[in-house]
Amino acid sequence: MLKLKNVQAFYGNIQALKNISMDVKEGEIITLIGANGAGKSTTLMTICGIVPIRSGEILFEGQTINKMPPNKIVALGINQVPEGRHIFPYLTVMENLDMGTFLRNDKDGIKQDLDYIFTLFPRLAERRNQAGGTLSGGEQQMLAISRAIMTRPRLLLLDEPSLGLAPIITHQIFDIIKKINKDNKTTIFLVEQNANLALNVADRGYVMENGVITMTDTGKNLLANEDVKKAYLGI
Amino acid sequence: MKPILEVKSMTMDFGGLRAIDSVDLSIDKGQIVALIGPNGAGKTTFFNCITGIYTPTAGDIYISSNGAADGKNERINGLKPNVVTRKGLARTFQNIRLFTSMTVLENVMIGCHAITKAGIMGAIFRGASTKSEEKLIVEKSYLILEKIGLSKYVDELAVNLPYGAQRRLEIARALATDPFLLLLDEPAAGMNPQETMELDELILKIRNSEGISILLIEHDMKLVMSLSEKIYVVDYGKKIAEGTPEEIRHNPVVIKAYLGEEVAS
Amino acid sequence: MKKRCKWLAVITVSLFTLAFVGSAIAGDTIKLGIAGAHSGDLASYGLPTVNAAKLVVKKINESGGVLGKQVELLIEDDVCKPEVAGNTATKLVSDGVNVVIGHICSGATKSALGIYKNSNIITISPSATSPDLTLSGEYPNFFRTIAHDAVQAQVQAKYALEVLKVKTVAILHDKGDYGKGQAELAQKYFTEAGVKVVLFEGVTPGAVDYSAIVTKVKSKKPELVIWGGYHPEASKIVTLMRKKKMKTTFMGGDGIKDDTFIKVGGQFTEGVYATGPRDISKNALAIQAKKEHQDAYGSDPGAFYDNAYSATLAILNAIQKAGSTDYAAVVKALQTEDVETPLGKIKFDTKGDATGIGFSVYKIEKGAFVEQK
Amino acid sequence: MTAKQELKKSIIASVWFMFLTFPIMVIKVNTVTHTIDWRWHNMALVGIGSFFLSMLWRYLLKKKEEGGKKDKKAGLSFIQRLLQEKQFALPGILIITLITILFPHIFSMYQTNIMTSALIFVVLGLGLNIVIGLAGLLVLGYAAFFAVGAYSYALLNLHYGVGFWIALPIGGILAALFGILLGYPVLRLRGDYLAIVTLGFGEIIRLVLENWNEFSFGPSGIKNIPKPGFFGIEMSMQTTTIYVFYIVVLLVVFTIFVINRLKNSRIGRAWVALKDDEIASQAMGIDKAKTKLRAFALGATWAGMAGVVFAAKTTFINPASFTLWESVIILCTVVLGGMGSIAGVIAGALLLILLPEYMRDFGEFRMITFGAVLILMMIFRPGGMIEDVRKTYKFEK
Amino acid sequence: MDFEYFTQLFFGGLTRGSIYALIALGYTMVYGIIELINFAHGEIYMIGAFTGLIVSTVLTMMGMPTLAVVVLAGMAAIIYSCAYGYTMEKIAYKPLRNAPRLSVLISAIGMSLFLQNYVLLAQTSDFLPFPSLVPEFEFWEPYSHILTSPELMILSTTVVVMILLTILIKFTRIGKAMRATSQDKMMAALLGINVDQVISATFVVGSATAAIGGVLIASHIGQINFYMGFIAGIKAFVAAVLGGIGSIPGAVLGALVLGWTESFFTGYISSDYEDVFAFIFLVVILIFRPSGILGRSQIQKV
Repeated sequence: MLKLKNVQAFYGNIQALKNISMDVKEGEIITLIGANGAGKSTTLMTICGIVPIRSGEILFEGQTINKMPPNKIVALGINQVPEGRHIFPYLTVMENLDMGTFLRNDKDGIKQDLDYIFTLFPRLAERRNQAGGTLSGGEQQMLAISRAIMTRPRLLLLDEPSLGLAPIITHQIFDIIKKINKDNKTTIFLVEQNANLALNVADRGYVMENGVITMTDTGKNLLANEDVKKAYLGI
Repeated sequence: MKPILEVKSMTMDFGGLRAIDSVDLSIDKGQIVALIGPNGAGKTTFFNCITGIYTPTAGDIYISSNGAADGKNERINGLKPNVVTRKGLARTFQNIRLFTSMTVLENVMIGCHAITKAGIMGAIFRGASTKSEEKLIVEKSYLILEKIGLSKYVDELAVNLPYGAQRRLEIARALATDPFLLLLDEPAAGMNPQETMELDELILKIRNSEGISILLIEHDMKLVMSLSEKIYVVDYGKKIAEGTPEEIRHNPVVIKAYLGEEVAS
Repeated sequence: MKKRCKWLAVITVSLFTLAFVGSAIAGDTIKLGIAGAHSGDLASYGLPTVNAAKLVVKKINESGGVLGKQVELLIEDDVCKPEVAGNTATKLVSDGVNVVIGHICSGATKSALGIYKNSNIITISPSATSPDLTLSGEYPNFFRTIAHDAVQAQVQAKYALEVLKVKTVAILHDKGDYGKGQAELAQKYFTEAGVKVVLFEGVTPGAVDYSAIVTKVKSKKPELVIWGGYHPEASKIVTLMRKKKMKTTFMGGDGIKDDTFIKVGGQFTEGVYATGPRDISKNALAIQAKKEHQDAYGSDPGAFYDNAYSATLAILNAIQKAGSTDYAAVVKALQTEDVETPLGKIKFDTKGDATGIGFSVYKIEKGAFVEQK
Repeated sequence: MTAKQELKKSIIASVWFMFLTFPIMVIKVNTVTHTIDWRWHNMALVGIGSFFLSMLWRYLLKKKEEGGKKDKKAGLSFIQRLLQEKQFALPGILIITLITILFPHIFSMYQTNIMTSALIFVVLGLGLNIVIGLAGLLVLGYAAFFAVGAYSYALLNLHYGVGFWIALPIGGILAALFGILLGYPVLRLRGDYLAIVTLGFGEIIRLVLENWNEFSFGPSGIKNIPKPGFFGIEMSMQTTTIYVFYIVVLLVVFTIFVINRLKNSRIGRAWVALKDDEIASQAMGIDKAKTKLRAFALGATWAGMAGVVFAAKTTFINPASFTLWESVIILCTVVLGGMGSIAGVIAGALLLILLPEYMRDFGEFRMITFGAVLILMMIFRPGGMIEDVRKTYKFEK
Repeated sequence: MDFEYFTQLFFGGLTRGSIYALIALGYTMVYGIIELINFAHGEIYMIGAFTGLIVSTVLTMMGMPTLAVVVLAGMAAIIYSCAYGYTMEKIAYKPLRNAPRLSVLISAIGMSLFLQNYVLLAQTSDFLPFPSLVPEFEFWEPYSHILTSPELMILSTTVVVMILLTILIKFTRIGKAMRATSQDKMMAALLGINVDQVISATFVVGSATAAIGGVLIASHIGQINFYMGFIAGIKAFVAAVLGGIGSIPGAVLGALVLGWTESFFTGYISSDYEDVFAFIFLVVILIFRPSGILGRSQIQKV
């Protein structure tokens, strides 16, 4: 579904991605783990066209997307929940969700998705008229994911959904991620600091170090891998 | 012995919203205390009240810098942040707040601001006392960096440091103010297990070698459980539990509100 | 890196070259400096003088110049700012001007005059009307082809009292050097004459509209409004007054005695009084000067055009009569030799004010200034 | 991109600009003769001009983008390196000293005069640099402090016969007081709100000077302000000009000395820290109010002294010299030169004041060029001409 | 003083405030979206007025009926102002998207100077008479001593513009995109919004309101010159800050408050210190409400 071929990207003067090649298949959950600053977020930003690609190629369903502006990429069905959630602070929950439908016209579909979201996160339904900025961290994360669902993505990129969340909320969020994957056949690309959790839900995983992919395998195998255990699982 | 920090029924309102609801807390000299709770429970607000960024709506905050039984209690509600720092409370921030246009060394040198005093005239004429003070600042900052293990980055711009190192630099900077109590706001956030382990050691080292007490907010339960001697749990601005790590781990209220079954088990 | 170095070098070199270009041109010419606001918000008062000087000099040069020499113009902008005027003056002095036409604004003139005085350079302003430029006697090198404000204020007061027979007056000004000075003098003469000044206020030039001050004037019910300042604000105020159905008489100084005022204000300016130099529209030279401007620039001349035209004629005539550009000789010639100008036959008194520039009161009738006897 | 695409883009730009400038460049209505002057040649000029300029524009932008790839260290300009190399310091200072001493003797009085003006703006720029470049407080009414200095000298001299040398420190101190007066209420404001309040403050000062005749003589200003004396010796115009030039040079040297010292001191570091992050600075024990007020006061002091010198140099002042425009120009010198950088601000002030002067030969085109230069400089060198390089502290065991 | 006097000052201030509001809207919209004090915005207003004058004169000379002239000249002014606003953003601001804020500010100052002198050179430094495009309405006759027909026109146009703008922002697709972009540019892009287009659109809309203001005020006071945008621009900016920059209702409220302040101060005290008072008022408001009257208080997350 998504293919990265020898992608290189720079953040200012620093090379953030060095010859990255990845492969995401339809319907799976894959995860990218690695230390802070390894280039995980940059990978997502490069896919979405926010960080320009210097060389290499990104293909989505066979189509080259690396020269496209972000809005065109979104229109193809790729959506990202960025790190830090980026809720519109002065818009209400409903308005935030509404922003997710920017590129959509199907009224019925939107209604249907909205209902789906409110069954997933009843908390959001309760707070539908509250400004986004006043939600708690966990609620904001729910809202960010919901907003992304409203774009009806076929590929959903999630950047550090557990960051700064209480353990109990983190578990809830990960359950939901699995559910979204199952319910809608949404392909999920998960970038996570908490390698343990991520590898547990993921079909496959990539390990990244200093802008280079150092390892790739199924989630289970990576969990069992000695190097991964030492470096990322803290065992 | 007196507690070095004693918070008595502190309350903080924002408009109609009660962020902290009559919370008590106390820290003894040399103790490592953790403050945990779900997001939005009011933990950072609690820090902000203590360090003077907000003035609590009600309640009292007392400090007693040496912790001796006959030591003087000082009320610090409503003091400006810089004054609080001068009294010996230093902090780090949840979302790293380093001085981005400065080098690592300079960042720590700013930490020395509170303990030096050269003024405008001193700066212009640069007399003997100013000169020696400057020399002292550089030296002290360097030594702190060495201790924290950042001496190889001295001349780097702070923003160019790896993430974990930036977190440690914040601690180094806070240490430069000569605190007796260090408040750490999610020091392990964004760190990988390796870095977290090193942090664990660092915090213990600071406490053991300097006798600096530590109050920390953290989500990483492993770190919290291994480090702290006492844990406070807050939810919706209220204190819901207090006790040793063992007590907290098995407290049903805490499990329901915060930890979840998995972690507790 | 090398490129940057080169780039800097290019800038430096070109700066210095530019600096010397000006002074490099020398020759046996009579150098006439033209200084005034040629850019910025007051450019419309300075540029007509440049046009006037260009036209006069072109004509004179074509007919053989002065004392057999060609006249050369050195045109310098002072933006009507005192500190820039100082630099402008030094620049002109450095470039070796013989005489200067300018400056346009009184403030700028004050700061430049000291420099000219030190270098014995005669300065004729077509428009600086601050009384003490001549009356104080501090600047023997200063002359002007415009009457100073005190003369106007007296004429205004006299006319208002004797012809219009008003008993109450409101005085407005634009807070500027010229306008406020005029207004203060008017206040002085009107009060002396026993007319009640019911309002004395400044308005902000360039403001979006003036309805508040017009309302205020209306509430004070004066019989006459005296305006100290230039025509743009005056036409805004008078337009608003008429639109608000106020019929109060409006009178201004030479700052509004400008055809642009009528052009801009249109029908609303009917019946407005303005003091200004004696009517010269039938003066052959004035007609000719206006035609020259229309031919050369395709538009009507702007503010102080005739004064500048006359100043240029007067100074060139004085140099011709004096037989040299010697300071004392030219001063003497200015004070003794009559010269025909668009303003009429003029010469200068010992203080530097032009004699023969009579002042009249005009009324706008059918879109033209008509002199009132 | 292919040449064909480039061509197409340029043609589009050309057509667009012909359309854009059509009413203003081509049509000129004459309301006197009721005729319309159709200046079609202008349209042709715009068309051809924008065709080529758009090519150049895209080329330069592309180059700028590629330039960003280069390593930062190599990005240090020639001048920056020169300033850092110790062995160039002495000969450099000698050469500059020699040039300054000889300057008024080599060049004409006019050159000396405008150089004096430019140097006054150097002092102003350096003063504002404390406030903006070091402390990060965006002040848009700096000319007000300049006015305070100028009027203190003019009025003190007029009423009490106070001489230049006594007025110089007084002007500085009064301006500093005004700095604190302004600084106190606006401590809480930041960024653009601060900018607009200081803009308002600048306008208030100017308007008061304009309207309060009894105090400041209103718009007609104060004339015959004495030039600086030299032990009561009468001097010719020429000598005074040179004398004033040297005074300003000394003031500049003094300013550089002080600011350099301040920049690398405890206070200077506190300013930079405050600029980077106010909350973290306070957590480090920096007194926000006191530190900001110091920046305001010190910045204003230099404007005040520059004002005194300015009054003495022009001998005539009125409120027209202290408008928003002056504040903007001073701000431009700081940003164009390079915020925080002393050498940059000097270069910026010299360029901005001298360029329009030397561009007098371009006559009416100079202001439009000036505007264009500002835009181009910011696009192609946004950090200013000479970017600031902070001192690196070394620890010696 | 009597009630009629008060009413007149009230409406005078309201008219003046409406003009400020039309210009302030552009300031505040641009600021809201890219946090730039667009110093050249006043020049857009000036260019709108100039285009209106040129087009209306040409059309009148061609013998068009008055109504057609008014409509066409107004349209031309709006179209050209928008085109200038659009081009200005592309040249002077877009290449500086990631530059320090001050650099962009200086670029804006340069743009302002450039446009002023461009009109000065291409047209004239003189004041030009501007025809009264608004006729004296018969029906309004009994009240016209309090509020003249052109003033009435200004007020009603402003109201209409406000309503249209509110609809645009609240209910249209582009308005939705503007709201998103102003709060979080990156997130907006991630939701499929073309941020560059939205910024351009903001400049265009802001320019259109400025052009409407320019033509209205020019036909009201009857004259224009190349420098007219400067003071109006500064005042409108003050109004925008007063109301809370970035907030659209704030800009309108700030403009009206500023208009009234000036009007009443002139009416009851003195116009000598009119601007002094206006600025002091601004300072006082900002001291007590550091983000302006309707501004969002920027609570910094610690």
